[in-house]
Amino acid sequence: MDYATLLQMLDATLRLATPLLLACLAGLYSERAGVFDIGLEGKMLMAAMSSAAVAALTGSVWVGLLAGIGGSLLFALVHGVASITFRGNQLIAGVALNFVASGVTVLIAQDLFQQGGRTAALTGAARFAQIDLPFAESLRAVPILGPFYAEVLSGHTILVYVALLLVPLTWWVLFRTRFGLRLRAVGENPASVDTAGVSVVRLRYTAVLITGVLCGLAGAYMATGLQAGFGREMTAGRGYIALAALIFAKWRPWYCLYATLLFGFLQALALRPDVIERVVGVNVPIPALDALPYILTVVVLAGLVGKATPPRAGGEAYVKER
Amino acid sequence: DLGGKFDKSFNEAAFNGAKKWADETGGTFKELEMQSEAQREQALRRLAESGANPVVMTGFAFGDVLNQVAPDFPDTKFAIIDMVVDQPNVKSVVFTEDQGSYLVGMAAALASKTNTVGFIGGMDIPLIRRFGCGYAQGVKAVNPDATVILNMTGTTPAAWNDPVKGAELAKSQKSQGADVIYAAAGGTGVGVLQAAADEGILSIGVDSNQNGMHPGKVLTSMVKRVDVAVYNAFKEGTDLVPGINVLDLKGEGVGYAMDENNAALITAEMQATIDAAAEKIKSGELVVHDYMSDNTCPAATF
Amino acid sequence: MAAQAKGGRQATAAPTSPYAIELKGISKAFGPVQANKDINIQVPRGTIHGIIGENGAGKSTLMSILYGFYRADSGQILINGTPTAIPDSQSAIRAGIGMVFQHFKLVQNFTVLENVILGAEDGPMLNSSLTKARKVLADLSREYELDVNPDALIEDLSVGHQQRVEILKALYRQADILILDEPTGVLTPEEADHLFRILKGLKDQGKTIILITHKLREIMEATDHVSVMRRGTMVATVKTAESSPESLAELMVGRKVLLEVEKGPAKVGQTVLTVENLSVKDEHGVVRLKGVSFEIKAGEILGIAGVAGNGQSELLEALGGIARASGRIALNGTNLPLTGAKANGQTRRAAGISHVPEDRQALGLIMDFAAWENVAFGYHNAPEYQKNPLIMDNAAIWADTEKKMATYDVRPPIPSLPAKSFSGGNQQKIVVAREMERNPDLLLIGQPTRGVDIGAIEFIHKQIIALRDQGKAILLVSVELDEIMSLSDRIAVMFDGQLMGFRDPETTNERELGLMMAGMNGKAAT
Amino acid sequence: MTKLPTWADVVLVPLISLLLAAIVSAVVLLSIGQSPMEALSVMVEGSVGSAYAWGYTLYYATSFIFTGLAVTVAFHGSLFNIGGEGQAQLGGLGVALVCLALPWPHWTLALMAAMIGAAVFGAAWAAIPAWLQAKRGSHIVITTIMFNYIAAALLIYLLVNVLRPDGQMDPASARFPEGAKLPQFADIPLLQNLFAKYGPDGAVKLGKDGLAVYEQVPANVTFFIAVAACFAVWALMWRTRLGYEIRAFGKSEKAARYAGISPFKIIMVAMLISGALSGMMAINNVMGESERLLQNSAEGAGFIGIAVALMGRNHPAGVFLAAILFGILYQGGAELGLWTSIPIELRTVVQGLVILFTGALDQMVRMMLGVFFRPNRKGAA
Ligand SMILES: Nc1ncnc2c1ncn2[C@@H]1O[C@H](COP(=O)(O)OP(=O)(O)OP(=O)(O)O)[C@@H](O)[C@H]1O
Ligand SMILES: Nc1ncnc2c1ncn2[C@@H]1O[C@H](COP(=O)(O)OP(=O)(O)OP(=O)(O)O)[C@@H](O)[C@H]1O
Ligand SMILES: [Mg+2]
Ligand SMILES: [Mg+2]
Repeated sequence: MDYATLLQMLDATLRLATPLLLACLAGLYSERAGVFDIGLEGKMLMAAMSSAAVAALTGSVWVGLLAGIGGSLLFALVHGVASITFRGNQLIAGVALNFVASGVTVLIAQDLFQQGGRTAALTGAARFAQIDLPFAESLRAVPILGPFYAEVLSGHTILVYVALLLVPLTWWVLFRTRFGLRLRAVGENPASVDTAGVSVVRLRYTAVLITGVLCGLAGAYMATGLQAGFGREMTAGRGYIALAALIFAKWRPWYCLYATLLFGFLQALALRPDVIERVVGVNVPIPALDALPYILTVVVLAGLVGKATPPRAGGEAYVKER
Repeated sequence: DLGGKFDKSFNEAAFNGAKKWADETGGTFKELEMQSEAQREQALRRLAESGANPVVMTGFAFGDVLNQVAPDFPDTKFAIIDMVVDQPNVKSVVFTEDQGSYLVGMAAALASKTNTVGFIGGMDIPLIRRFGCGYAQGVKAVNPDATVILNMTGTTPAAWNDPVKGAELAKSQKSQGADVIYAAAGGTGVGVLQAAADEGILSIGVDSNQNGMHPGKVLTSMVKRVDVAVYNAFKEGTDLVPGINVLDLKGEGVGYAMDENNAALITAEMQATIDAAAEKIKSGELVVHDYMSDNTCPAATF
Repeated sequence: MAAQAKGGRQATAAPTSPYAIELKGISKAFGPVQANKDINIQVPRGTIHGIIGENGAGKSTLMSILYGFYRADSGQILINGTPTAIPDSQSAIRAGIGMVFQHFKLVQNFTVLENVILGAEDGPMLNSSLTKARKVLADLSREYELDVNPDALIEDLSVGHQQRVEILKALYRQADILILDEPTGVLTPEEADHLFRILKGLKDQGKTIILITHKLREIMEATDHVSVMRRGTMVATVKTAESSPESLAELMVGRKVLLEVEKGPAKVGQTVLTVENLSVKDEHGVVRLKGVSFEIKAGEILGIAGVAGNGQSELLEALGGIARASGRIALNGTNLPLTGAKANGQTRRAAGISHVPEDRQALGLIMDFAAWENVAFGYHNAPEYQKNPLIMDNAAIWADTEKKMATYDVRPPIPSLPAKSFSGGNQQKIVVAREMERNPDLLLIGQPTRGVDIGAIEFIHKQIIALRDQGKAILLVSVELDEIMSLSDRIAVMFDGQLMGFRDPETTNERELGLMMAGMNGKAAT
Repeated sequence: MTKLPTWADVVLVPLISLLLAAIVSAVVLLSIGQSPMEALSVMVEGSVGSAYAWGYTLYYATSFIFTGLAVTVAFHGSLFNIGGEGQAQLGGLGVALVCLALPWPHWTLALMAAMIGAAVFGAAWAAIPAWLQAKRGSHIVITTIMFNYIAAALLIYLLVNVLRPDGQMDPASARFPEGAKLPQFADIPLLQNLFAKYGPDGAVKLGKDGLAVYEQVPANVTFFIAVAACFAVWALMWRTRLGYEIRAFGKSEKAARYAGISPFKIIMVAMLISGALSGMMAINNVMGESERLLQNSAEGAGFIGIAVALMGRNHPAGVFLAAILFGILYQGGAELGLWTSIPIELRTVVQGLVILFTGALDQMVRMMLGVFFRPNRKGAA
């Protein structure tokens, strides 16, 4: 594989990893606070639809972005009500919301645009434009790093850079702030937080809503950055891959970045069977590449590469009085 | 087909044909969209049950199901596009996509500055290879040294509706030097055309005239008159003649699209070259190899 | 003191009342269970106040209400004479109350420091809080002998140290009133002594301490006043100096306690159980049972005494086939498997071992199953419960349940009632009936009368003796020394996973056993 | 919180949940400018309004019974098997391999063999997550989700590269031989009379061969197998030692250990039975209906099984009723898609809402109902 091809694939990796990364960080907040969320997919889908629809109607991608976050937040709120306030089964709530999202996005898009469940194609200011990083062109001449900077790092939409910045930010929030300390504690032992005089319910809602915002970014990126509009089921299981990445990352922010980059790279690789054939020398079936993130996750879950211990109080509602 | 009615391409063309008929005759038609493979039979039966006649379906995937259903409704006429179904009450409409693709291939080669052009197919099936093969022949006819990069989106019907992958494939082809990309991929093509426009290279649409999707950035479109086929089927109504109906260049079943959106892209000189070839094909002087005739292609390897 | 809790507390400047805490008419129900009924109590400032009562009497509930963990259905709380609403723990902390729960509320994978500052951080950033807490912690540990490594993870600490962290948490929040819920239940005698020294020091600093415990000895030694609870009500508050263990026990249970068991001399037969060098590791790889050897003969009760958590549970589990073990166990001369698929409760039962587990709710019963289903629990493969090789004979189980309920006076005698709807004592009767009626060669019985009322205690004790007199071997594990002394034919004391020695109940005394339970060789002391 | 009487918990809670789901769906419909009443009437008419409609409804219900039972069995062992979808797809593979292996002389033989094939393949696909849970403590919810995706990828590969006959374009296996064709309702004597077609004159329509013509509906003999499976699961769970052990383990793993019940065995067996039941669903759709293996053949029935089990309160009788209900919903939804401008996705929304209200907001429903069942304490206070 020549360097140009590699760069192109890394470029694609970054693009494809971004929605995974945003969703993965989203799941990180919720699960670190003890609320398991297999509804990332549904929230992303909801955000993709609302952002694309509103961007198409208003012509402004920023209004669309807000709408996408709003749509995702709505679902996050329902998840919170079900699993925090009413102490329902968090997993079932997630499954249910994925169903609802899958259907309701098409219903709304069809009602608004009459295009078979798509939104109108976005153009101009209704889409996120690619940002060229400073000196991208002039630095291109620098050997190795220049093209890398210009091809891979430069030329993405703003949300890609936001996602990347969110990694250190999340790390800092979780491990360097009071909020992070409490958030991690509530996912490990909510009673410790409660007896320390901090509201478990409020903390968990905050975490779930942050999840909503980040899923909103992920969905909006899908529809207004990566693509130019919403199409039915357009997230195509990315919420589940993000979940897999979260486990792969053992619920740690920097590892989330690495895991999603790996999975993004696998997705990019699945687009280029020719490259694989050239490098490996055998024809690897595409479905095998598609399945690889899931297989890797199972391997991690099996404890074959270090044990992934989820937050101890995860998946359970906090019940004081039986 | 699964790409969805508003794929701006294949299915939309079919819908437009039906609509034209309805507008002209005041007739009514029922349209059904499939959500899943397994739904086809139910939908087909329900339509025939309800007394619809004729029933027109678009896409090869109906072939197997139609083979099962058609005998149960001997009084109903069926028309299927892109597939041959041998039943006494079925009309099969097929197109010579190889010919149309040959012409746009020529256009691509004439427009390319890098001598590298791309092709992005939808689902990897012989039908789509026929597109790609015709295209490659057209390219080589103009410029025997040109490189044609061929990619398929996938192996399942999901490949008709994967704009993200379409866009990524287009970007990857661009990075390999392609500056004109032909998308024969249903809804996936939306992503291809979008990415090409974003990346500042040219694209070629398919089935419908897609020149207007990104004016000035779509070189041309390989039009396949699915609308005409549907229109005709409806117009014939219950008198639909069973058998195989081949719509070719000569019968204006396929062609390439010129309009104000791409007028600046295709010079008169280019157009003359292409038209000359078209004439030769019509007259039979030039034979474009059909991939599906022997599953080989002289100009490309899949 | 160095610590300065954020936001300050309610003014403690001019105490208008000699009482640090007054509770007036506190009631609390959990669904059908009335855990606290119209409780009144007054705790003078600067004293150690004991609270005793049987299991489920409502002690923890009352204290959790005081700490704002639960909300009372009705009643009033006065702190230093001021009526104070304590809707949540934050308010309790602000009112200067700290609590060390029966089950610690620590985050296992946090450091000591992180646990201490949790909820009492200085500001949105952690750094300054951590720096400050480190200093305060150093001061506190010097002041009160409370040293722990501030950077250690909780999961690496012993229970005793974890408890210190809980106390540090309260002190860091400048608690003036400290509640400790059964603090010594999990401690070694040495750690317990240490704890009482700390409490003494705190009291001398003017702090008020409420101490919940089951151990009358601790009450007598450490407290100034003691309150007795029974079935959700407060039956009395007395000066410790003016009471005696006997009078307190009587208040607790509601009538004269009579723990003398009538039993004849043992007619000892052949060796039934041989245990050699038995060891058990827990899931973290810690050795909890360290090479124990003993024998039990037919017609003999061997009592195992010891502070909870010294390996008794592991011994029962190893014998009952629940835990994997190494060493040798032989029943009537036949070796039993200790590892592998064959080492399970089913094969042990088949070999003739019955097991009344220490924790009936977690092990002995399926709380959601009906009583009749629980009667078959563990014996669901027994031939008399099968209609044919495929189908169980539910009618037979039902009939058997009715019979057992009658014999053991289970109330209410309704086989279809789920186990969770029976009171603790009746739950225990169901388990005891199931295991004893199997006519085993060896009965393992753990804490047979924990939380059981006097009438049922007598009944269960009689059953145990009757089984012995039928020539069965019995292994009795109990934390109640009285029970061990009155039932056993031989007593072994366990400490730190080992047997400290065997004693004859006729010739030993509580003092000697107590020393052995603390890890000292009793012989030397006598 | 007030404790509800058993009957209210078993009957009223699901009904109220259903009602809430219906109300929210109606609101969704109103907000996209559609009439809920019209939608309801189309759905009801199209799903239960005729023998023909029932022929579809029961076909879907058959699939849901299998997947619902699958979730139920695992649930009793406190295992949340979300992998029904993948297991059903693998079951389909098993059915296809069996059916294509031999020119079956008679459908009964083919059915027996296909049932084994479906069960074995479905169970095998559940076995790995089960083993990982039992031996390594890997959360079964996550592993089964992963295995759904792996199953989908595996089937695509096999259908495209292995099972697709030469010259065929769509990724599907060859058609099964004639001998593997299961009798559909219209082929079953007596039952078929319900599906007779009538000419304009009201007489039964006759075909060219002079025989009566019947409506072709996909419901087939598998329905009766599904009913038998309900009974079998009931007997298993409440009449056998294995069922007793599964339920005991599901309530308390610790206590089960005390009783000598092997957690490993129960996790494995419960998941294998669950996977086998999911796999058996393929008899209905792959062998009974499409008669060849298609991509994504399970069509979400594995997920609907979760809703069915929740609605059916994890009891086979409840699962049966809930499966019929979801059959109605599914077929009614398809009719909506066919005859109205309401997208077929409405049924996905309703499914999701039913799962949400029955499975996650059940406490809320109980609290609402609790108001009515509160003892007179309030009056006294
Ligand atoms: N969170 C709860 N939900 C429901 N019931 C509870 C709860 N906590 C306690 N109870 C019930 O309230 C009653 C009093 O319990 P509590 O824990 O206060 O007793 P206790 O005196 O501390 O007993 P122990 O000596 O065993 O610690 C018991 O019947 C118990 O089952
Ligand atoms: N969770 C529950 N559900 C239904 N009824 C219960 C529940 N818990 C307790 N009860 C009922 O409340 C009554 C009191 O229960 P509790 O456990 O407090 O009894 P107790 O006074 O401790 O009796 P014992 O001395 O036998 O242990 C019992 O008769 C029991 O039937
Ligand atoms: Mg207590
Ligand atoms: Mg009790």
